[in-house]
Amino acid sequence: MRSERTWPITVLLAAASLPLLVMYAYLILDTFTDSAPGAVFPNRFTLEHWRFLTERQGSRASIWQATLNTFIFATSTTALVLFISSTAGYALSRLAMPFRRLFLGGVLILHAFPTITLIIAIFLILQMLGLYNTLTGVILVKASLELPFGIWIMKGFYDTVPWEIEMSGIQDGAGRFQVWRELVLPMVYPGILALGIFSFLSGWSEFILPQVLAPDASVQTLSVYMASLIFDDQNFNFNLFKSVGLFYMIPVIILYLVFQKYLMNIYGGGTKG
Amino acid sequence: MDIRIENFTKRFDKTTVIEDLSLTVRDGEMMALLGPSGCGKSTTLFAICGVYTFDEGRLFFGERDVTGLASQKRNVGVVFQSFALYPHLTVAQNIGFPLKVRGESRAEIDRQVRSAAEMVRVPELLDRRPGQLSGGQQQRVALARALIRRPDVLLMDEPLANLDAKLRLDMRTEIRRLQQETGITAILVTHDQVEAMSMCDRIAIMREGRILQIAAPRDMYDRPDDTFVAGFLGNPPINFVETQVVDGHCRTQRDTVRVPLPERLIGLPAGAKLTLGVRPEFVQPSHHTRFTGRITFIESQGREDLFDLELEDGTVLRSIQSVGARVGVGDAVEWGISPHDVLFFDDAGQRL
Amino acid sequence: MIIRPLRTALLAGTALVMATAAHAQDYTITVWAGGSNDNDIYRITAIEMAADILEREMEILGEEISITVDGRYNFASWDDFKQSVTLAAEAGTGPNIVVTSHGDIAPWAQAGIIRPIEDYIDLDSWPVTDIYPNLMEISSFEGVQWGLPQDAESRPFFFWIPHLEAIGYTAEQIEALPAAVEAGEYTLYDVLEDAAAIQEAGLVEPGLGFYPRVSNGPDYWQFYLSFGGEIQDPETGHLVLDTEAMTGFYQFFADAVAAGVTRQAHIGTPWDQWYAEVASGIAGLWHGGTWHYARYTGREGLEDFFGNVQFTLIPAGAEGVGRSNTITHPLVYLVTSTGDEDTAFIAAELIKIASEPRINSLHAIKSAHLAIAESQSEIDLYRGDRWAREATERLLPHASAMPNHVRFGEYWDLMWGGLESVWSGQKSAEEAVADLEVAVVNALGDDIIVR
Amino acid sequence: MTRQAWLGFGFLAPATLFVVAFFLAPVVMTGFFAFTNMSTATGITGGTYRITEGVISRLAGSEDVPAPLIEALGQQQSVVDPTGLAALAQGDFDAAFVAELEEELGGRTFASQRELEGAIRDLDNRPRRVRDIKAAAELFERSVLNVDFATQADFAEAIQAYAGPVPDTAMTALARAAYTGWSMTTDNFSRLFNSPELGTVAVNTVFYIFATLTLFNTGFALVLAITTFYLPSRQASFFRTVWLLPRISPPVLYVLLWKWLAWDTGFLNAVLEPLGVAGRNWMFDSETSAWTFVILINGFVGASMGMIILSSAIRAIPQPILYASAVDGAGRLQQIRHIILPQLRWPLLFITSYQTLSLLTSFEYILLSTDGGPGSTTEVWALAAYHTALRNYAGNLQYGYGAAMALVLVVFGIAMSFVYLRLFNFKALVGRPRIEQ
Repeated sequence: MRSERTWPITVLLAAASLPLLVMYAYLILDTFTDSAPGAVFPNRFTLEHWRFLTERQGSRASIWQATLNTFIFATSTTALVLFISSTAGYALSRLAMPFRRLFLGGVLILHAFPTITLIIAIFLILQMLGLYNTLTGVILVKASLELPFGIWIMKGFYDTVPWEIEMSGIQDGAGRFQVWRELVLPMVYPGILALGIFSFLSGWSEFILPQVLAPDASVQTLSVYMASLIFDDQNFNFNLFKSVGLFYMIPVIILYLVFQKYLMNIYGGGTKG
Repeated sequence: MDIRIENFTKRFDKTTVIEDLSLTVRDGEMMALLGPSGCGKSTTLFAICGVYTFDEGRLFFGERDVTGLASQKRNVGVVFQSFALYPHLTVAQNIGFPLKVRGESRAEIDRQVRSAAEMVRVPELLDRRPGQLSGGQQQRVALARALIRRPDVLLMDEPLANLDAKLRLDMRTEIRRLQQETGITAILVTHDQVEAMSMCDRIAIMREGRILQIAAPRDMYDRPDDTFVAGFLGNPPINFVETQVVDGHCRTQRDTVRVPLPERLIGLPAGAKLTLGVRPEFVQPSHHTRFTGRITFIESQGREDLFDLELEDGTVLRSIQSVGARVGVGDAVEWGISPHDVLFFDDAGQRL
Repeated sequence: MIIRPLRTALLAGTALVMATAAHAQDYTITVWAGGSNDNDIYRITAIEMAADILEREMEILGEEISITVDGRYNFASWDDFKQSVTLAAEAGTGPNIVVTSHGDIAPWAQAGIIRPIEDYIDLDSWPVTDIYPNLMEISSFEGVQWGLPQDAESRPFFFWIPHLEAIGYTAEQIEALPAAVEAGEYTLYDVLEDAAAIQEAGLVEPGLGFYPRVSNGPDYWQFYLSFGGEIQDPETGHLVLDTEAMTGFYQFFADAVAAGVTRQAHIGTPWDQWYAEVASGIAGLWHGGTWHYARYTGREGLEDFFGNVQFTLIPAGAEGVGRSNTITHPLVYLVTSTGDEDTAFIAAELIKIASEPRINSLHAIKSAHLAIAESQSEIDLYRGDRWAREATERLLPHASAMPNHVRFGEYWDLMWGGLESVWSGQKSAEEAVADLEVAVVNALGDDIIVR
Repeated sequence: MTRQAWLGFGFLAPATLFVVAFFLAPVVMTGFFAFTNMSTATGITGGTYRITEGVISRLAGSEDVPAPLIEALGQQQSVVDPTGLAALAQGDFDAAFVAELEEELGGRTFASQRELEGAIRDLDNRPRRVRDIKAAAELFERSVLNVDFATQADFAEAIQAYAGPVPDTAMTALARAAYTGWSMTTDNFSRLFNSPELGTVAVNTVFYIFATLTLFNTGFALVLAITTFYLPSRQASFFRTVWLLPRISPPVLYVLLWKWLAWDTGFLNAVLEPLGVAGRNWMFDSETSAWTFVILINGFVGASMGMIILSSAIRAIPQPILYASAVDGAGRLQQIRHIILPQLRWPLLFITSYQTLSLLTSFEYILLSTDGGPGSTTEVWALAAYHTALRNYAGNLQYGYGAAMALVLVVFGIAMSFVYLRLFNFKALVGRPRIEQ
């Protein structure tokens, strides 16, 4: 069946993928060369587009401040999502309790909710809590909006753990908490890893929330930093944008190369664990 | 320690799966809960170990009422069908887990794990992980883990179902050996009558949430209470022949088989319907009560041959005989039944 | 004069400051400037300079204060800037001083986001007394002086001289163009004609003959004025929709697209592309702002501006219709409600000092904006700049401003939406105005008069 | 309640807290805001009571408030009266100044505070700092024009103190006119349904979702899944990897790359110009080209999810079935038509409903690329709500009206979610927990 010739398919797919290949290839090329935007062939090697690493752009914070902010944002969000989803997911998957159906239905509905439309109200809540324009505030919001998805995914992973493992743990004298902590949790590590990578990437890329809820230079994330650079019509320089962009994407590329398998799983919508 | 279940009833939502079940397992006895899938045997086991709660009824371990007691406090060892070994722990950690939970010292855990491993004969596997073990080895580890904290009761849920045939034989004896060595009261849940008969002191046979009969294996085989029990036990299965009482005999409609009624049944009115149960080993060429038929099928089982014999009216009788009969498919034969060994069941399937 | 709700608290506060006057006081004044790029750095630097002066003045008075100015510009767009300021002000974490459009005064005053500057400075002192009265008027609302103008500008019409010459204009005609426009002799429909001629002559690509601003802006109200429109009723202060003028205005852009001199998808063209094109003769006629001069002659490298570009008022709509005009859209310095009274007094004082002619001229010349005060024309830096001089003379006397009205922004958005729908060909001018009428009445109710 | 129920509630507590605070509360508040006229001008947190020139002009001709009262309220007045002088003496002012002020200005009335300040400045012993002059002058302010009052009671009290007794109806009318905050209204919805622009936006939204969904999220995803299935595994994984790139790239960067491709000085022009195609900015050139790019940008991201789900669905088809069909002589196309496609019905349905919702509510990519332009040709509903409520050129953020637009999406989202519950087979998901104690 697979022995038929496949080159027409390869050609077809390569043609369809061409825009992507070109865009990402030149993303890397243009940061080290001085070619004008759109030049097909790069001219000379240069590192001048990387000067943003040491020079501040206008009144913006330094790139390192933005990088640190983004890192704090992404890791804190991930930590919160992982911690909360791994307990809540377990409760929904395994624990007999009143209103379980209600909770589960709620998670499912929120899972597919138009979150970004709530941003006005979210702003007001942050303001009441005094968390507007702080990283803490936008971390809490991002984590909360990711939670239904996270809980849903974790529930899926818990569902695949055999009941007998838990029954066995109980017969061995362990309490439910201990069973969860020592027996079940280790069995869903792949899920935690996948969700963790997903949350990290999602936090790392997030644009609108920090843009609206934490626009100040001192708390700016890389996405906001980069957007303000791009939209500044006085300094239109694709090579600079791409260099910042490539810098911004380094962690993404690393995670992507290392954890491709897990990503495929979770970007499929995580319908199953 | 004996186990006593009194009037146990279990419902899931509105479906009653176990109704008013009572059972006593004697101290040191190994009891089989035998029945087809869905009969409630596993539910009963889970209720005994505390995974399920009792909707009604009580459960005693010895004199102690454990009905409302949490699983963790019941001191029960359970071996699951899938063995339920913890995949991320080593064999030693698996076996030692119950002790670790109890907070025993590391040295003590070590010592006991070693001796338990020796008891189940896997001392060389302690550093492996479950994924690296064969089915039989996993089974042994699961047993060691169940037994290490010296439970009052050992429960086994289809422990052999996941093993291949050869291992199953080995483990049968192994489990029985361990049970007898430790003298622990044990319950074995199985759907396999051979396991139940070969391993257990007594069998409780279940169907649709009720216990039909409790008896020692031999008694149950020889004197099943009804057609279901008779049919469930024995391989090849028992032959059932529909008959009617006609002057001291019971016979099939076209009189292809005619068996004299034993004395205790002489009083039955003519025309009463009886089902005869004849085990294949009691259908032999030499037996007295003769009938004729044609061989339709022969299956050689090595030491024995299995024959299907079709009578004129289409009734098929199965016979198992030592190798040696010189007949072939299509041959007409006249064989016999041993009338003393025939079981009589009434209309409702109860043995008379 | 708006007084804080708790007068006594204010008094107590004053007393407290007096009692502790001997100690050094530290103030951090945050300044956010909207619509500002590196050219506009003096919007912030002026405050820094003022801080230096104020510190010295206070020292002489025997009070030691230290002021740190924390400036922020480089907002991605006006949209982003206003979002940030509004939300930050609601949260009480906004800047102390904002540099923004005067149009924001009305809604922000109602919302309590800003403090009236008249509560914090003496309006009867120099340099406030020296500022053009009309600019002072523009930075007030409902009789209250809310802020001080930061700069002035105006939005002229531009012509690429070589193209005009190529289609037969003589040097004299080009020289006389500003007067012809002012007198209403050269109209917007002449613009279309010349743009078409330039295209036909192959001087510019189709669609680049008339090359308007690429995004929403006050500029577009000029065309409404060109057709005789009025934005606010001087009597009642209500907004005004003059359907006839609005139709003329919409129809003009529809005609421009129909004539092929303006692209149907023009709106949204990136600014950097637009600047490069108009500053190099790739486009024919266009309109922009006085401050564009800095960009054309700076980044875009247009060396001989006056030899290549003629500028005029925005022409009248058509022969006998409307009037030539230009809109000035000054930015203003405003003190926000963020921070305590002390800080507000410092912030207001800084704004006042930054408005002094010398300091303001730095911004005016560096960014090609116009002066806010009469006396600036006597400062060498300003007087020596040909652009500032000519633009001031030719444009400012005819400049009007958009109204300060709480709901003007909503009207503006709807007007813009209507223009976009005509421009992109979704509606005819009449349909769009009819829809606009429904929409403004729907949204603004009694606040707008439809004529 | 059982111990495990307690454990369950404990385990759900953090999630519940977060979701309620930052998710459910915003939903409820959005619903509420939709019925207010909240905007930049009214502020979010509520307003104050203040008589201004604008209020006076709006009240003109009012039936409830008598004309003389309106006129009186419109006056500003500073009176150097004993009360003020007493307050001045109490304050931390120089005694000579206080004495001089009383002597020179005592009993005089000024038409504005500014005039009084001017008069004070002429005194010999006046304070040196502007701020202190203002503090002194303020003590004599006697009118209510432009004064802020935090509550209606304070407002009423001050009015009565200034203008004498005022009837209740007049006071109510005054308070309503003077209030600077927001109020409840259903106008947003009548505006919403009567707005011609939103009609266009709704059509845009439907077109955008339909086109992206059919062309990429399902259509091209299907092509990718099927073609990679037939490719040798190394090639297949290469293409899958490439197509996952758009999804994991930060949107800001990803859209930048498209801009680079489409810009007037971009790659596309560099390639096409030698072929005689006139250069242009492809992202803004025409309605068609703008839509093309909006759909491409979103579609390239969206295709990966479908690709992954459909690929695994195809791999789940038992090999023997495929072998059998090959033995039966089915060509690839027949195999796809008769064996693969029927198996993909449910995954396709899932992708369609899931992506409909995410396309409906996410606007990040459009915001970053065309921002709804050129003109408003690519403006979709969620983006319009964002523009209305939070981001527009004139800076008049209409929170109330924007919330009403958002509410439409929220309602639609909830309705769609119920469709999910069916698709996901909700009952199967809430399987009974098997440990009862």
